[in-house]
Amino acid sequence: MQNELISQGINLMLLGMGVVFVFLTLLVFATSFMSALVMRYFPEPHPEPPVKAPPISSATTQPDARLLNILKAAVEEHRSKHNQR
Amino acid sequence: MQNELISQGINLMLLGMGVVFVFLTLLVFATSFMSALVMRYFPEPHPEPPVKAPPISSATTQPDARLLNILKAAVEEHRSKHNQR
Amino acid sequence: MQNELISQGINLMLLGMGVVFVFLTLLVFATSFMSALVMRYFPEPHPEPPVKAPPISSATTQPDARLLNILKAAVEEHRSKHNQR
Amino acid sequence: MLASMNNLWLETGLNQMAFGQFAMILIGLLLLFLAVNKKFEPLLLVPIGFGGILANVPGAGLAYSAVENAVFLGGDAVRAQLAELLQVTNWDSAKALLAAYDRAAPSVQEVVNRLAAQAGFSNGILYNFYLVAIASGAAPLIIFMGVGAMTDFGPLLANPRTLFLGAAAQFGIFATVLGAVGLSAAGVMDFSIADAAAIGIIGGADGPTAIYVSSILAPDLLGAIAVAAYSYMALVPLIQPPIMRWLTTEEERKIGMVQLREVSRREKIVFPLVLLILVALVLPDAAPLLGMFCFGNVMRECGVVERLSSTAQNALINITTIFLGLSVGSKLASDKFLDPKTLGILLLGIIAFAIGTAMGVLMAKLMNLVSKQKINPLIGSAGVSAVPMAARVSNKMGLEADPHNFLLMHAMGPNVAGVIGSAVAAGVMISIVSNLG
Amino acid sequence: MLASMNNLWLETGLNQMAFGQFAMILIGLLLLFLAVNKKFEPLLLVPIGFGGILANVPGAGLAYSAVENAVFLGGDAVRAQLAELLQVTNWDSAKALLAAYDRAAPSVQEVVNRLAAQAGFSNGILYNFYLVAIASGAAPLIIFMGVGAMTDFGPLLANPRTLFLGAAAQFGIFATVLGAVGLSAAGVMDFSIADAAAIGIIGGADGPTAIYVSSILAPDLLGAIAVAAYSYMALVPLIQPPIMRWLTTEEERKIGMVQLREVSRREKIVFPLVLLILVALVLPDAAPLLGMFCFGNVMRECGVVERLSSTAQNALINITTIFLGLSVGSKLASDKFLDPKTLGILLLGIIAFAIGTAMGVLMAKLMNLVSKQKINPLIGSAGVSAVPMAARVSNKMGLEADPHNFLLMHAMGPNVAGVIGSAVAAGVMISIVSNLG
Amino acid sequence: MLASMNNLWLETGLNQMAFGQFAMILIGLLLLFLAVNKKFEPLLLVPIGFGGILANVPGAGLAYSAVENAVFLGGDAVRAQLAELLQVTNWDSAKALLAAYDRAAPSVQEVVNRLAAQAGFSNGILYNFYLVAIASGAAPLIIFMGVGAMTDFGPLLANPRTLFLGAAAQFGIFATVLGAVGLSAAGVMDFSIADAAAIGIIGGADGPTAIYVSSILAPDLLGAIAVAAYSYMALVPLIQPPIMRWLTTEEERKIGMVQLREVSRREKIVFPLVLLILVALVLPDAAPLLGMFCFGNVMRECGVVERLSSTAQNALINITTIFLGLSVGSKLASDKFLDPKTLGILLLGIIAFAIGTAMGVLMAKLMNLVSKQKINPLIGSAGVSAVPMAARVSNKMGLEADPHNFLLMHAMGPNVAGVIGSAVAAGVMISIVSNLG
Ligand code: NA
Ligand code: NA
Ligand code: NA
Repeated sequence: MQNELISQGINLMLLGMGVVFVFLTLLVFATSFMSALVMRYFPEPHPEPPVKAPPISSATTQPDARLLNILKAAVEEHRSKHNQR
Repeated sequence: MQNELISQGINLMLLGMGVVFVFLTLLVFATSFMSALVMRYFPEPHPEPPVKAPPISSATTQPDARLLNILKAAVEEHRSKHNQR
Repeated sequence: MQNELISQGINLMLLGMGVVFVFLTLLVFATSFMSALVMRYFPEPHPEPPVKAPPISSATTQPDARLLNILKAAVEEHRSKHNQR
Repeated sequence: MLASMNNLWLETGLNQMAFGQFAMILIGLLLLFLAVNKKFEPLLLVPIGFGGILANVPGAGLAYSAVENAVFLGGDAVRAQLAELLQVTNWDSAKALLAAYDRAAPSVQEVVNRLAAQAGFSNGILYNFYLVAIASGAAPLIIFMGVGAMTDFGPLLANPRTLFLGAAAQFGIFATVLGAVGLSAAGVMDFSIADAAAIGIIGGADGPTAIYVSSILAPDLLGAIAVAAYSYMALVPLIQPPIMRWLTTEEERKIGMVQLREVSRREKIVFPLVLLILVALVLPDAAPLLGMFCFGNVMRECGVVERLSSTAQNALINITTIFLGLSVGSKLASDKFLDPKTLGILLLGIIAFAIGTAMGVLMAKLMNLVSKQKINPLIGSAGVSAVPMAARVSNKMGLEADPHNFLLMHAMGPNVAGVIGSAVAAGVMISIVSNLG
Repeated sequence: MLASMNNLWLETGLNQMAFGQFAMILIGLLLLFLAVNKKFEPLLLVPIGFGGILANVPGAGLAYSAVENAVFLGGDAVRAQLAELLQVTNWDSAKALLAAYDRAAPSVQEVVNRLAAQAGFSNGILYNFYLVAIASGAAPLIIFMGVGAMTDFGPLLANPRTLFLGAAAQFGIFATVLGAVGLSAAGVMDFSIADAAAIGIIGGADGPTAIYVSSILAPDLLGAIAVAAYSYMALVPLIQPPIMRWLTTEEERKIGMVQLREVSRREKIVFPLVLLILVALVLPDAAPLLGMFCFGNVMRECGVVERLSSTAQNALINITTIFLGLSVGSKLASDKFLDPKTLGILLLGIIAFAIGTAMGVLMAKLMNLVSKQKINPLIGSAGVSAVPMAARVSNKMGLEADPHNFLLMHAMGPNVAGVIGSAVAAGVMISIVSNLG
Repeated sequence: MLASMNNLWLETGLNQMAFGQFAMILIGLLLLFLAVNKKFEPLLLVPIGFGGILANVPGAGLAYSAVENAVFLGGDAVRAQLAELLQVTNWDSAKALLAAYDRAAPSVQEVVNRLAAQAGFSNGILYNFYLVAIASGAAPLIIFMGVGAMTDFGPLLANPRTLFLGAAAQFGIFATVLGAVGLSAAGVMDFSIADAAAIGIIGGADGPTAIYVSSILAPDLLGAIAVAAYSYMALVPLIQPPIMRWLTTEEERKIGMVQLREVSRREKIVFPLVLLILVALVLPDAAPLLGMFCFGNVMRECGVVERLSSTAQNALINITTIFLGLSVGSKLASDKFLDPKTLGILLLGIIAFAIGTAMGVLMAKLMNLVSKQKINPLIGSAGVSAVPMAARVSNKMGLEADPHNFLLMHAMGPNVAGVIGSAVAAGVMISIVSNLG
């Protein structure tokens, strides 16, 4: 009985780690293949900037301009959240 | 059997469109009557403005004043949301 | 039967009010004891201000400074809400 | 085609509308009017009123179970089958059929349910909401959790003696219980002891507690009790001032109270735990209500689960309120509500409020007799709970007597103490009554 | 160890994947593509498409009940036991076992359920979602409440005659019913009258109504009907313009409409109550849908339950949409969807949209014949609902004909009238069909 | 009256409180202390700790079913009836009665349930929460959906090789399984293979996965397993650094990594679909967890269902967390938790974390042997998941070795790979163990 339990445990370990590695290996290949495919055949028209950076034109003269841009965005988001259907 | 199905379908169509028209016709009359009643006997004391327009007093001299008013409203709403019981 | 109902009602009243008073009296003592304990042995290192008051340094020269501080806090809270895990 | 038209006509509400349902729809509209135009606890009374209207749409059966719908709306064939299964001879009587169903063995009930389903009947949506929100006990407790997350125990901790005011005000509850059994004994009404206890809890001036208790002790009266509780809570600014004026002198109303000390965050975190442990030691039957209340308060004060606290105070309590209100409305069926008992409940409810208010004020005066740190007796009335309305009434009357006498924060102590007090009273009553039953 | 590996291999999807499941996964991906890249009603089609993929993961049984999972995935021993309990001889056939289970007495069903649980099978998570969200009727009604809380009846109240446009456009529903029974009578398809009614409702161009009706009348077709309804709603800008152009002259399209009067808040509060009472009097079977819709609208307009209205429009409708979508997706099982019926549904659905559009336009022209206050017939097409897409289409075509002809607000009237109209039609159909059955 | 007082006294917690419940309340307070003062995963440990206290309020029965409450709290008469129904002779033993109930036929169970209800016993509220949230499987999956909606796979997509680190770290899971069966074989503990698998999953360092797996494989151990998982996740900054330092040289810790390439939005949308399809093909038992995870991630990345994604990340996950935490707490009943097994679980859990950490680091070193693009082995430890704590630990140790060596984004790759890895491991274990059972 106890031997069976141990052998079940070993089974579970070998099989489990095996499946985890096989699965993640497959995923590595699938992901790399997918990325290659997307980058070659479906490149994004214009790679969007990481964060919506506010235009920092006259930032030096008006120190609050950037902040106000951020706030404007926050308020707009706030409103759009209340208007959306 | 198939004839019965077709006659059921025709039944459903005639009765259905009939009820839809009768119901919406009743609703037209009920709505018009209700509107007339409300407008005559329960007119609103002061018709509220469509949107809470911020006071645009010195809007030309301080271009950010309106924005700040909007922001103030947003912040207040934000606060009230956190305080309300 | 009706007498039993009345005696049940009286029972319920006496016992109920009794338990309410005993319980809340215990709570008065427990609370006072707890407060004394906390105030003596676990005083707060720096009693936090009741509301996050923005620094009001140059408030007179720049009338919008305080508002902007509040707004800054609101925007930051807004952002943190969207970033937190 | 003609048969179909006839069926459709038989199904229209006009044909089926009994007088009772018509009256209940009017009552539902009245509740909406009070909520919208008079600002009577609109967050609850709008859903309750609307649920009451929906529950009384004739022939829709939104508030009934599948079996009830089969009994009320089923044709002769369906009812005959049901009668046979339930071994009832006079299958004309819906009442007899439902009574037989209630008495039947589980296996028979299951077959009846299956028959109702096969005949195309299902639970009305309000009935489903009631099962999930109230019969399970979940909705009142979740709302209590949200209320806990909205409650600041600071004023109470700064002056724990105000807990006595919250205790005294609960006398309204128990005096009303006595009133209800008195009416029964006098033969005027027919309230059981469980009914009486559930009616008394109206005096607790706390909606979720009243719904929780009556869902356990007297589900049939739940609609009337909830409507009475919320209506009188909205009427607190009318009910309380005359009583407060009558029981206090001008001098007493002018008593100024010392500024409350600042309470540390640590005390605020530990207090709900102390309360919870006391409940665990002394009164386990109050554990569901006060446990969830303390849980909400811990989430509020501990400062590390802001997300959860904010959700408990907003999305979660709002969602629960919508379904709780509709579910309470589903109990405004005409055969339950249009009953002399409802009048008795409304009458007893307002007495409960009045007695609770009076006892709170009198307790404050009693405390002034034995203690040298004076309490303005106007804050005693806040002990009925009805947060924050009752505290505002105290404050308003204080300002009337002396324009510099701000009592709001002082009244918040007995106000939240009243919430604890009525939850304790609820626990006692559930415990005692279920042992009697 | 080898046995375990073999078991694991037998369990992999590759081994179990039937062609149908593979095809359904592709269809799920197609729906996701349409939702994400073509903006086809993404709020619904993303969850539906994803749910469809999950439902077809071979061997996972996410969309099946515990008993179905035991039948499909159980070993020989389990199936033999089930066959014995259900007195089925050919226990190889999953279909025969499930049919026998459906016919079995409640007590036998319970034992079978217990056996399935003991053998380690449980309800798939999508099946549980379906039970709670759709089988109970809750999710479509909660979404309808949220839509009510988002709907402004102002334009409709300013010009109530546009309700006729909303009525006319429902002809698409009933013509499609006739088409469906015609296909059946011709032997091309095999739709029952309940199936036909559920398919017709696609022409209502209203997602929650379509899901609600088909969950009652034709649960097996729910997946296809919901997909068709939402897809065609997304295609409204392609489907409607040619029909509108074909049925109107350039002059008609240029008709300018008078500025709508301002509607008071009181009218807006009272209107949903008027609608509700009319439903209660005339058509109780429409009470669930229109009742919840009116409830949402009362919360929106009454101004005293802003918290609840906001939650109904945001957190609550979003949460419900997620689970509704996944639940609809759970009905995209290959054996249900990959059926000639689905082709019939898709075909009939687009016909329903076309007829509804045409009838709306024609009704506007008819009204112009008898009334002196002219209506631009382009707003008639908005009567199919598909809020707000159809109204935008009317506006766009109005601007094409005359750059100063803004029809958007005028088209919002028939647009929301179409929502009411199709809910009424749903009520009629449920009422008639359940009396036939 | 005296009888009532006596009853009330018999009902007080003081009279009923067994030592175990007292100890569990202290443990609940300890969890709250750790959560609030030490910031130990407060979002989960506050509700779990509080739920644990509520579950152990003596005489309240919040965590028990109606039948359990009847057995534990019922008077002699009730217990005698139960014993007769269940054909148990020694009805003094609550354990014997409940064991007999579990063995009984469904029809007998139903009668027992009915009897309990008639005697006034009902499901405790925490028991109801457990049924809905965990027994149905819903809450961990909904949380996983929310986590998916919060996860950015960008760093992983920029460097897919880090998936190997996430794979290696799962060795902690399986080594612990072996440890658990070893303890059993040695006679120290008494864990079944299912228990061992559930304990091992602690090493996955992922709360919802651990709760999901143990609710299926070892519901009795769920409380201890969840507490261990969340506690050790909070202790990651203490557990991991010594192991990482021991297994790496100063030079290795200084290895700089190349800036990650930017990943397009399209890749991010397609990746969860690729993952889902791989799951469908290879490992259907991981479909519930990874399916919901991918669904959340698709909602996040697709950009057209911002509403749903935001709700999944906020209101929905917060609501679910509250009820999941309370439900886990309901499993902290003294008779389950105060068991030597809990010590074993706590011991094995920390070993699992340590082994997982070590294997992640060693795998990184192995990859450096065979590949010319070097990896800093400090990011290997992030493969255990514990998002984002483990990645922050990697970053901090990188900065200690070289103040310009920012590893955070590099460590996010193995970090989210660990989430996938442990969900895969969970699927494998559920699949294998249910085939053994
Ligand atoms: Na109270
Ligand atoms: Na429509
Ligand atoms: Na992991």
